Amino acid sequence: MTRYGMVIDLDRCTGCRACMVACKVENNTPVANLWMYVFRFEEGTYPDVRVNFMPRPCMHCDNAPCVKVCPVGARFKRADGLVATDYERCIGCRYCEVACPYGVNFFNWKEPAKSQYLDGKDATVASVTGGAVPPYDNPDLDAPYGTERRRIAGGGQLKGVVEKCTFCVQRVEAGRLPACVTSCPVQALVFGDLDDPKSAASQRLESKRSFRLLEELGTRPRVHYVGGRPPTAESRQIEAVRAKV
Amino acid sequence: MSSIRLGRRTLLKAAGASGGAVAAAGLAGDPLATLVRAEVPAAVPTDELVPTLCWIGKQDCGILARKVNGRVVSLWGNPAHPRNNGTLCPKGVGQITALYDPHRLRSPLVRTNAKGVAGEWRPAGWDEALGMIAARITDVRARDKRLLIWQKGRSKAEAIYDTAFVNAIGATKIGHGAYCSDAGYRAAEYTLGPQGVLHPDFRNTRYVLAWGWNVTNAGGNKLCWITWPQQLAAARERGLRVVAIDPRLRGAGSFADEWVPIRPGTDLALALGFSHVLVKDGTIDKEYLTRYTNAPFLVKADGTFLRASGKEQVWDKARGAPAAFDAAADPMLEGQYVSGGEAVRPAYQAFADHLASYAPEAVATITGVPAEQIARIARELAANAEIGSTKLVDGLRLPYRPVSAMAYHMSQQELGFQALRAMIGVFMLLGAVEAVGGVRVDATYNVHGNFKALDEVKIKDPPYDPLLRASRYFPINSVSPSVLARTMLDPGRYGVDHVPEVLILHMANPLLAFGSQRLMKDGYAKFKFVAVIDPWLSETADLIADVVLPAATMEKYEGPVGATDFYTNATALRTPIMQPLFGSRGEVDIYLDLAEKAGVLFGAGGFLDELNKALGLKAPYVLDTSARPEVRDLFDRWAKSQGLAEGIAKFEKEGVWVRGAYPAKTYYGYAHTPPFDGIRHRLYGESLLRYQRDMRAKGADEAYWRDYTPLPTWRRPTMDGSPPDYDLTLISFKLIEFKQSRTSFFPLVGELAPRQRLEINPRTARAKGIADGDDVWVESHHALTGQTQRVKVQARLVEGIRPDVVGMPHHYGTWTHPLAKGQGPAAAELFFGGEGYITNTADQSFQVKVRVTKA
Amino acid sequence: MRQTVVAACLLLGAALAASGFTFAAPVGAPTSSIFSEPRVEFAPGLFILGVVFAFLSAVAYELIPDGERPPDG
Amino acid sequence: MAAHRIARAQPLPFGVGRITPGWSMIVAILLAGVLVGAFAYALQYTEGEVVTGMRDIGTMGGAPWGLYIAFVVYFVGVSFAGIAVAAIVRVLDLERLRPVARMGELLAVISLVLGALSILADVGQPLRAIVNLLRYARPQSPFFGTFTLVISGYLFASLVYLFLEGRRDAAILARTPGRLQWLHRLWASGYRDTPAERERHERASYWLALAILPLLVTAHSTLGFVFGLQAGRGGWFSTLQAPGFVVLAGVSGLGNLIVLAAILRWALRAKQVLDDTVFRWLANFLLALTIVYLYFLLVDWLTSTYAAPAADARLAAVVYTGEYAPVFWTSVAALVAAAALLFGQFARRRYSLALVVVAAVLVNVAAVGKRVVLVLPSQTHGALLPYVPGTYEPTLVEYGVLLGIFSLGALLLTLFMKVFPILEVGGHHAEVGS
Repeated sequence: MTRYGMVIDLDRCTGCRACMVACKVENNTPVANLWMYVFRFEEGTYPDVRVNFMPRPCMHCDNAPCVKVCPVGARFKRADGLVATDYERCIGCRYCEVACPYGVNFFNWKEPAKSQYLDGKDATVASVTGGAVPPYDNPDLDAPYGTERRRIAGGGQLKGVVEKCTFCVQRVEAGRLPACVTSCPVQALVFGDLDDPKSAASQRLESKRSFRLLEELGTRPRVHYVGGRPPTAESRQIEAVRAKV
Repeated sequence: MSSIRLGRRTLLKAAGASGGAVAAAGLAGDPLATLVRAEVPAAVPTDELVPTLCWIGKQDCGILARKVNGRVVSLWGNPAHPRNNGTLCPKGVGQITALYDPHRLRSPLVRTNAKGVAGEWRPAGWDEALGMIAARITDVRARDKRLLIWQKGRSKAEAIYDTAFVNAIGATKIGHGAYCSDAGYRAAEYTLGPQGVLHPDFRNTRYVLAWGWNVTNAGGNKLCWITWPQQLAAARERGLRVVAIDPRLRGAGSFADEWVPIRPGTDLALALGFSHVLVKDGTIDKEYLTRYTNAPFLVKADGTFLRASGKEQVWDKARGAPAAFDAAADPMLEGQYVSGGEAVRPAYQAFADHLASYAPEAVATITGVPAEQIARIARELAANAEIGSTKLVDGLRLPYRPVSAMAYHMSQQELGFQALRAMIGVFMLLGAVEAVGGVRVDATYNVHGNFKALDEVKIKDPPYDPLLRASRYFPINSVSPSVLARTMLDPGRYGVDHVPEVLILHMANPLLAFGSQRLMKDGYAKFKFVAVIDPWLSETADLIADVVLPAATMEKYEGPVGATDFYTNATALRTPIMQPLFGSRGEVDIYLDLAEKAGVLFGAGGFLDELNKALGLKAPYVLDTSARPEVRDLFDRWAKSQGLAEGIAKFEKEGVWVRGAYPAKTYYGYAHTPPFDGIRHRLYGESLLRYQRDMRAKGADEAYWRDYTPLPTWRRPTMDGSPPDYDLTLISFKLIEFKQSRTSFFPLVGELAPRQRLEINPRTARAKGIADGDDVWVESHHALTGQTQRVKVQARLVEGIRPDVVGMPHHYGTWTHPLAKGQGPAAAELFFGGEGYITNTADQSFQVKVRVTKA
Repeated sequence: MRQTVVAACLLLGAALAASGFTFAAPVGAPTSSIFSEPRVEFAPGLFILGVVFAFLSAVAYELIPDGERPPDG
Repeated sequence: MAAHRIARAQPLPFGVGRITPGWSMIVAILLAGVLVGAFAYALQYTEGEVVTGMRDIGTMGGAPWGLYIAFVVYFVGVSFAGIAVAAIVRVLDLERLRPVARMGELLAVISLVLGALSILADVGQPLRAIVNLLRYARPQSPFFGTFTLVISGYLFASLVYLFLEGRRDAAILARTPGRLQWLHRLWASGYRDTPAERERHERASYWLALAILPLLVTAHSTLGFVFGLQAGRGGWFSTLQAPGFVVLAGVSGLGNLIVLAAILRWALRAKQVLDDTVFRWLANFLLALTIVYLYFLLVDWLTSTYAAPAADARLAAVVYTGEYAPVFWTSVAALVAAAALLFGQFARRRYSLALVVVAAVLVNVAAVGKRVVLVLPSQTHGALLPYVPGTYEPTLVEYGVLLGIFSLGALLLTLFMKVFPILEVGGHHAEVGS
């Protein structure tokens, strides 16, 4: 059976954050909602300093705290490994957000249409886009997906609900790779069926020593890291993005 | 990708189905009409990928725009494009917000207030605006063509703009290069022949000096960003070792195996320190030096070569006497000889003698790099170079020297030209120039005309042109806008006899790019008429433009541009993803308009005639010089002249034309016949000494001639003369999120790096009572004039920077775009242009002494 | 009569609560979407109804007059 | 019919049915508070919770749970006292505390309503929340306990309790004609105080109390589990969370009850009913719980500082010496001061009403402070990945909504007092007659 997962090669990641932007354009997430985030951090003191980068998508845990705590089953685990959010069921209690140790959940603090990067309703923009919000609005995001046929794709769908990385379910179900993976200039992100030993993801995973983030919490993430090194308590984030709604 | 139909066939089909009239109109009239959303019947939803090119950076990555019912919804990398292989950097993806930015210019603008202050504008029609510019062009052309300057930002269609248009109107062309890395270009052209700076043969190298290489943020030699990191990542998986030589670690990121935090402006000394060790250890490639460089040329006591009947002489060991370099059987590299009663020594010996004062211990005090580290890295270079080894490539046995450097922006310092010469020298000693795995300069080995030209500069007496070319000030001249600004302010001082009057500014924003905004503003304000072509109202336009023309971004035909990843031979062309938005026009259209209105479109020497030459159009595709072509047709003719039977359709369908891998035979200079096309690389720059003598003879100050030395010679940079309370050296750097001043207001990338900052080591910050996030004053000091400039900026504490260095990214300080409000000042406000802060080749330095105090 | 109603109320409450709980999403490690879906929609409502009924039994116990007495006695 | 008579009969006890200018003024003030809350909430509802100080954890550097959740915990805690006192009175047959039983029940009902409102104020989709909880609520979620047991079961049980306990007084009041007679008749629902009825009531409330006590522990524990089961946030994952919630709930509930009883004793001049014994009992009870809670704090402090994992140690530093230290140490100081005050009185066997009330107020300050310190730091500083620490600054909207919720609670209490005696009217063995 297909069980999707992502392998992130920290030896390749240049910390460019293209994945973050690709995610936003594909999924139309509102301002400040960074489903994909790339940590840049340093350790040590001058001159013995190391700089490292670490992309952080949703871990799509097999033992996901967010799924466990969701009071209404809006957050659920799919058989193919994806952890999805039914934005039509979410009540916006943000329990998933406080339960998740990875900080991958984002609440729509205001009307998403009012917190997009460009206002499609602006007369100038509307004259060339027909008033789509955002002007690059992706039409694939409104369809139901999965065997459950629930609405789980994309961001900026509704005010007052929580959304997060979907592994680009709308692309994956169409046989394509998640936007971040496609865009990554150095192929640091590999996506695929981790149950299939021949998949690119499995092969990359086999190629090097690997770790998962906060594995000690028992969340069993489906995102594996190879190469590089995990952040430690000494890691200081540099160039942190602190986006404002 | 597979599920989406590639190309515009679908769309054309849909348009065809919508009615023959529309299709016919499309064929007969504006070819872009077929791309308009309105032509697509609403009932037929289309979902297609339309190829184009990124227009932000210099490498013009291939893009496939996903269009749904005519609306572009996302931009993806074009997998067929060798430079980005289906990927994009954050700017590339995020520019979709630039495409639809409502703050783009929406019509030509005409200034209604005085220049020098924020512009007030009235919208004008294209006809009127073009007419105003054309009238000015016509006017100055009639009086003196030298009064017309055309300045560009990036090369996007050199044949069309830089060559054909500039030739047709007779303008003087200046670029941004003197601000970027032209000093490095000049050093490579002069020393090795090809045009470019230094980069590794990544597929084969094992040891790289990432010398000031901001690998995770700024690309490298000739390419913008994606290609080099891709090649680096792959090379590291093969075991490549990276030594990052940079005051700031962040640029190399996690790719640095070793960090050498060097004192800014001292790279020249470090390179000579490496050379010292190589020479002392004798780990040099004698064969390369002897056969392919001027190292065996005999240098007389006065520093010039010993010549006989016009030919440089070498010491022939067999004969024990001088012989012409091309006649000697066994030229010596070392030794002191006497010829005709005159002491002579081979240039190599002169270099070795010169290096005596650059022992690692001495270099350590200059550079702040420990002596043992200098010696160790030099020896690692030597060990990895495997001097004498060869490798079979494409059936050719070529020298194998897998040590290299990426040194693109290294030249942005006062000693830039000579620092690059010194660095090239290290790899010349190792024989790694153009060897397999060694350092390279261009995609393929081609000796640029400057190899000869820069060796034969004739320094004139005044009057000089405003750029001071062939002058006693900057005989090797990179055409610097900040020099132009200075001569415009004070032409008499430089013996300049004419001050340009009309400036056409093409996608450039010199007020933000060059050192000292004040100097640039004051100098450029002397232009009597300035026309700006830009998608946005640039800061330069805001202050000094008279007329602004809105340019399209990705919605235009433009090119052709190179698409090589330095291993593949490929060409690309920007094709429009839709009609130009918001009333803008593609630049090719604009120049056709301008040329027509200025009366230089038709006939011999006209724009069309020049286009025929510049684009290499061949019969039957040569343009009729009496009829204005459509832009698409122009490129169709070019493509067909290039031998592409399908013409422009190839690019409209695939975006790029990949011709295949470069064979080793054209790729490596060594593999050429004769090797290096028969030239000898210049370890010893004899002509530099000649220029020095001429400059002195013509009364130039020492400041101008002192760096014209045949061998790179260290001196303390001018900035070191600032008082000791200016205790820190400011450097600027680039961020991956932005490209120069033109992207910080793209909402999607602006969010990632929303404001200017000063990076400072915590140790330094603590001593000054500065905490992370504090506002600080950064005040720079001009060591010669005592002038100071200061800005307020937020401090960011990072361990990965030398404690005596502070850094600021180079992208902020724009003010005309609402989204740039509050981002903070431009780093350029702190640097200085002009003497003391530019190289001997008139290239800008981005280093200055500053003091930092808590605000 | 009263005892019957009270017992019925209690039993109904307990049954509703138990079935409501059972018909809610299955308890277990959330490895697939079934652990996030109630087996029967509004099962949680049923559970609450059960709790309400259980406590209502106390009201019934006190309010319903004793069978042997006449209602108005 | 009695209801038709112009009521000029004897006044109802404890000011029921009597509208005084003072009361009206209080109601007006409270109504104003409710209106402020309604306005603030309307703003939040239309604009979204961007008007609050809450933001996402991690890159946004905020806390997605703020004052609303802190007060959900606080309100549910307060409800503890009422039902606990009432149940304990019943189960242990503590006659001395009978006078505050109804007060406690009412407090329970009202604070549970306020707790539910705080949850609704917090969630992004309040209307959907009501429906979806009934439709999809999952037993695995610790919120299941909060939403079902606490807000429904517990609230309903308290209502049943209040209703049954009040029938006797209702029957007494129902004899007096007036505008409220219908209500009292309805409430009395045929109660005639026959020995059989009394006996039946005694039995019913005994079993009800027995059923409620475990429910009480369960309910407060599940609220503790909301936090205590989360390993992914530094500082929350702890076995002590559930018992800590139960005890602190008792502390704050009793504190509230004491304050309320003191106010009523003064306002209703009910010195006889609410005699010193009542306060002595409540004070001793409060003292015991406060000491237990202080012990928990000590254990917690030791656990989080002695050899804690890095993330927990960092968090502990933020709470004990960092930016949350003022709130934390104020809370601790208040608890210690309250315990000292209460212990002093206990030791000397002399009780001052004023001092007991001061202690009661202090523990409530501590309860609010401790909830804030529980909910917030783990969000702003509890990240296990190298996120930059966050901040949370409540906005006027949040204060406004909470003001509205508090005002509503006080208003309900004030209104209740005018339709039904908040203190028991007939002594336990008084004759109701007919």
